[in-house]
Amino acid sequence: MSEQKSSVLSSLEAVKYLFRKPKTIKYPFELKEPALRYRGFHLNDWDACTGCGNCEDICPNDAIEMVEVPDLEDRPAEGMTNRRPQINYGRCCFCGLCVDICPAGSLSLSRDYLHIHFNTDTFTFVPKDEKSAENKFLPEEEYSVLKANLNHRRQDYEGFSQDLDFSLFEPERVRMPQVPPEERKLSFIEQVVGYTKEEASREAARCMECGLCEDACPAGLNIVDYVGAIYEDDPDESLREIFEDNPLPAICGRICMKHCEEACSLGKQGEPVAIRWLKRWTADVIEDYKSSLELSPAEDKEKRVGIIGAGPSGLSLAYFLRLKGYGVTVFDSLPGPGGAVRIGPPKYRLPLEAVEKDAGYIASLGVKFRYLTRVGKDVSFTELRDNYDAVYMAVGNFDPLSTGIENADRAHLALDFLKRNKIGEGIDVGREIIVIGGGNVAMDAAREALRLQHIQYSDKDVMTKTVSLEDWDEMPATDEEVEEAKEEGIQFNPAWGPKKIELDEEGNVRGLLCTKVKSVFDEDGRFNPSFHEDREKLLEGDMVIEAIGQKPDFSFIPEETFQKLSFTERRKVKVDEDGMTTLPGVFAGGDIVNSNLDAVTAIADAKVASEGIDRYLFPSS
Amino acid sequence: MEILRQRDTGPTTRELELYFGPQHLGMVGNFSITLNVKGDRIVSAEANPGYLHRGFEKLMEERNWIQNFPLVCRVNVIEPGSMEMVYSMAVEDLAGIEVPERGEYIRCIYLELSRVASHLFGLWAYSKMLGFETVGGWAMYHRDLILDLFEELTGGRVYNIYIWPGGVRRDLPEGFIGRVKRTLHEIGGKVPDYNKTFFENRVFHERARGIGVVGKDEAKEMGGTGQVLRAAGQEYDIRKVDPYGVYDEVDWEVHTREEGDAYSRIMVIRDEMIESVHMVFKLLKDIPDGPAYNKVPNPFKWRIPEGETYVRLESSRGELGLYLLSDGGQRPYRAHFRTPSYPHGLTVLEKALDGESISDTGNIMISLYVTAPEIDR
Amino acid sequence: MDRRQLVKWLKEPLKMSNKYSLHVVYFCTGCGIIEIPPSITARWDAERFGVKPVATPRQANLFLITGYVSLKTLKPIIRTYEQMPEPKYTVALGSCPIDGGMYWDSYNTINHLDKYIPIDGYIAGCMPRPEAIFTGITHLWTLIDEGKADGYERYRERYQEYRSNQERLYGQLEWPPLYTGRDDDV
Amino acid sequence: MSKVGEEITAHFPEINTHRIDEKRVEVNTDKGYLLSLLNFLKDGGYDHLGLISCVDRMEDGVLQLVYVLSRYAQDESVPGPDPTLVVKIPLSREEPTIVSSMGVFINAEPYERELYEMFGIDFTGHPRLDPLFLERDYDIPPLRKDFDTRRYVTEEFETIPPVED
Repeated sequence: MSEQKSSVLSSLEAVKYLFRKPKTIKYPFELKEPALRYRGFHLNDWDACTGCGNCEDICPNDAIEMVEVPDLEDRPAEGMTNRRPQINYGRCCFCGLCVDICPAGSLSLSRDYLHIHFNTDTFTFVPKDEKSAENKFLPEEEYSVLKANLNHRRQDYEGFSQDLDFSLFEPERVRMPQVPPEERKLSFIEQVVGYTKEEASREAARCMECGLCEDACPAGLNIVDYVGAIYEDDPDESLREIFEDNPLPAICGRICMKHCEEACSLGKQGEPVAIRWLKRWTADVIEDYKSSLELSPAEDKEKRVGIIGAGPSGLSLAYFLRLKGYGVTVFDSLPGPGGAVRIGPPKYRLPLEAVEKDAGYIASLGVKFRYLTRVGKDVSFTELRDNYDAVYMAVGNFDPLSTGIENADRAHLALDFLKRNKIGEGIDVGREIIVIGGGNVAMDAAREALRLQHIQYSDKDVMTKTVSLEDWDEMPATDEEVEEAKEEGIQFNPAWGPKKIELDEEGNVRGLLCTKVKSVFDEDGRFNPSFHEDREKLLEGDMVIEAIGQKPDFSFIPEETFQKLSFTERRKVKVDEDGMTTLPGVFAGGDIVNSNLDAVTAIADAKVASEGIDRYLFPSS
Repeated sequence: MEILRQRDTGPTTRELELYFGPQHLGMVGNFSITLNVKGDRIVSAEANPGYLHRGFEKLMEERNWIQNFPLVCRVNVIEPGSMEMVYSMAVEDLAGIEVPERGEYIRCIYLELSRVASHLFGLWAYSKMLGFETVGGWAMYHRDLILDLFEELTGGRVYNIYIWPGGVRRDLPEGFIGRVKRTLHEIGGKVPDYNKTFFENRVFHERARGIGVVGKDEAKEMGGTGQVLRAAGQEYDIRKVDPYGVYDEVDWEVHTREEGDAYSRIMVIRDEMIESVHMVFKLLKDIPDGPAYNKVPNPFKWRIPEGETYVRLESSRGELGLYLLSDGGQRPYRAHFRTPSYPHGLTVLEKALDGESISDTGNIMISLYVTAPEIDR
Repeated sequence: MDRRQLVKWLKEPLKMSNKYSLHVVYFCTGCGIIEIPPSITARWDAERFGVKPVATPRQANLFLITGYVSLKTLKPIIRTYEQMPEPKYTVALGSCPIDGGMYWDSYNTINHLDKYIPIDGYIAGCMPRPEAIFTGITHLWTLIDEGKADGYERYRERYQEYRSNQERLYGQLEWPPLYTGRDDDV
Repeated sequence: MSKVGEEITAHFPEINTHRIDEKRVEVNTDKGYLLSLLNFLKDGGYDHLGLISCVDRMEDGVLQLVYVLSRYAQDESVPGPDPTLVVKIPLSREEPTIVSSMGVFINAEPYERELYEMFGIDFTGHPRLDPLFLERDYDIPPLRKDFDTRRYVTEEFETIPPVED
């Protein structure tokens, strides 16, 4: 070992270094570039940043504060707020947890690290991306290290940034088990199987609790709380949270338009939390709402409210008002509850049992239902206004529109088709069906027709086609619906406009003549289709279903009363902030009021109206 | 030197209390010692820590499992890697998280590199204390080269925040293995110069031999670990005694000396550094492909089942342990670090200073590798 | 050295001497000290900037507060600062002296160092790299040139407030006030 | 059951031990047995006191002392790494006193001093139970669960006025 020989002279070995080039870095004349992953000051892409505030929550040092930027637009439906993180470099420890947790991937760290100042206030800073702050992020030639500070930084100098494989969130959702297309198209079996308890808990665990979804939800459900309760394995608590704002979890858990998932911050880079399926899990796993919720109506207020329409809006209003202690009676022309959701969504998407489950609970609170009672025929509207302290109109859009093309009378209307099939006497379908329309109702009609074809012609070749004015990217139906319809083998003919239903010699339908669409909307963005008149094609088929939209039917209102009812420019019933129409004591909600035309907005309308009716009938309290 | 050491200070000299540190040139780190001296001879010494007490264990109870990561590495600024590792090991043990094979390899490579960096820092402090500015400069330069590697790997020079439960925070960058090898070759190529200039230098021998002797039994009695124990002839290294990571998959040996003085402690450090460099080469050769990280649960919802654990590893200064307790919540219920400098700086140091000369105080303290922040926490 | 520098030397020899011979107190107050050894050794070489650690505060005119300040450390910091001869400058490294940094909620570290002693400059980072420390030094030069590095004067002027803040932490301090407030002191 | 656990139960029938996992054995006892147990373990090869810690179990009104012991030399009669012993002793939260174990392990000294300071535990027979780390006096020892560090900072430090604006 070396320690045996020791000498004072051996250290002279070091003398040779006198003649070598020094290793000193001549800073600031010679700069050493920080590593590519260097964790310096923050960068934030304002266009991508949602303002979800996860960075604020994860910061161990309380260094991040979300501040409102007035210049930015608050767009809750897209999950974008106008809040942006402000960093206090008197707290920041440059750990980068905020970068790893950022679901939008907007936050990153740059390789800049120089800020020296005698004023501590200058250490608080709202990071902004170099793209939009040119005076702050300078090109190489204008940058000087001696002037460097938070507002004098280098362009394109990104350091530590996110890597999805190493991020602190899970971008992929738990797969929802579904019946495969080949199997499901043969019957009306429910397509979505539903999560198991373990899957639901795993999916709920992905939620980052930022609450963007709650801002986006028209009904403002406490999504963070009910998803959190599922994670905590407490479905009862979850159901209680849902029932605060939404008494139809089994329905909404299946057919909600899930505005929340559009806004979910996890959806920016990955897949949003499956909020709708989680709600469905809660609704399905609890056999009896009543024992879990333990709700009962408040003391009787001795006021009675009549509701026209037992659809989502009417049912919800009945629930909200009944809990407040009102006597509620719901009138509907159908034989059971649900209105549009009773006849609209096919059974493979929304089984009737789910509708009955939600409505049954509401009925159990003491709400009276009068089915098969058409207002305007079995009972008059004026009578209703006289007998009840307030009236709520939630009649929905039930008057189907027709294309009005030649031989249009030979076509079936989608609503009638769906209704006859779901709650009526049934219908015989053709072997080659053409559905006109590109919306969700068209998809429902087409997919339902396909199932009927498979049932009625089990061993023969069948075909269902859709024709829509809109091209793929403009189609109003949700991507999910279109995708599933494609999987099941439905043929699409986008950007073709129907011109004429062709008949054969015997007067039977033999096809649909179509013209190629040039554009659907005019320059002002209004619906005004134009066609290539010279490009035509004949789609062969022996049955045509029209699914191009519906409008409301107000024939139940007497003429002189109807005159007093005001409408908006978009032909919607005009209501004030309490949900009241221009007729005193008459409130309205649902599809006749809002333009979202979906269940959750109808529930939101009902919530507004329930407060409004309360204020109308008891102005003092 | 010997004459000086044995000089009798005579019966007339009074006993004085002398405050040594925290602001003192002979003191490395924010630490102080109260010396009772008679002449220049230390009669008794009393360590006075706490200048860096930040209350880590309380702060950890206030932060959730992932938020504690940036915190724990700051317990010891000289070698943050082992702190990250011990916390990760404890959390993995409590939460039952598996680490992929590649993750374990990267961890060990990183830990061995930080051991070298830490030893080089110690060598700087020690050689500077003995007046070898040149060697100190080399050591600091070579440590900086390793910090460059860390910066490339983790994004931070000193506080790397790299080892996470479930693996490591990022995979190796492109071409990193080659650069590690190049840097280690550069440092390794200087070992003969280090030997000639410092380790074989008679001045070093004169100044370090017989100073601050801590015998084997004495060291064990006082809870000594690491170099303190190995320099006294006890082969005790957690990497062998209670293997973690992939230390049981590579071939390496524990280095010991017999004398237990400052000289042998520094020589053990030197041997370990060389061993670590060799180990990194072996690990780099065997590193498997595959994932380096198993995702931890969502930090906002992550609860660890009720339980407790005590994990330990060999940091560059000795046995580093962590007693971690979870009550099933989102935060640790209690965390207590068993840091190697704690017994070394508070018990062994006081004993080792007895009867030594004032001028050797810094010498003994650094040779015991006392690091103030990890005592105070 | 360019000609302007020469003129400056002739005009303001005192300022120039202060700024180019910053002697640092050797006191490792916090974890920022880990970047001081690289800075003062061969690779970065602080002596190119005239910066050099010295043994006692009596020889020093620059005090680097290297990171978090615990209660037990603040006392020697105040002692050390008061022992330094004027003109003296303080530069604080890292987040912690600004607003508490990592240890913002610790019962044993203080959050705002400027409540207890005056600070002439803060360097962002955790920890600041050697480059940042050097840039901090060059900024300090500018401040000295402009006469803005006047922390020690502020300390003298507002000593009563500083002292009362210090005593709110520690109770009665063991040492007498540095400035008694009599005219000949100020 | 581990070998060392069996030995303890054989010697002290009142003490129960159980194996947490292959690396750890838990020993539950009360303060009367401390010195005899530590002496017994030290003689039996568990000669390395790694740590003395304390857990404040406020709901139970208990301060739980934790002694972590391991071996310097491998026990050749048992294959594999030796388990670490975690000895737990409950103390009353109101009047926590226990005898100092410095007589058995010299390095218990700073640990006990720290626990005295951080939890307010009185170790009888300890020669210098004076503050180790802290500068200020805290009404509640800071590591006890009822000490709220965030409130303390807000009340004590944040109220100090800034000197300059």
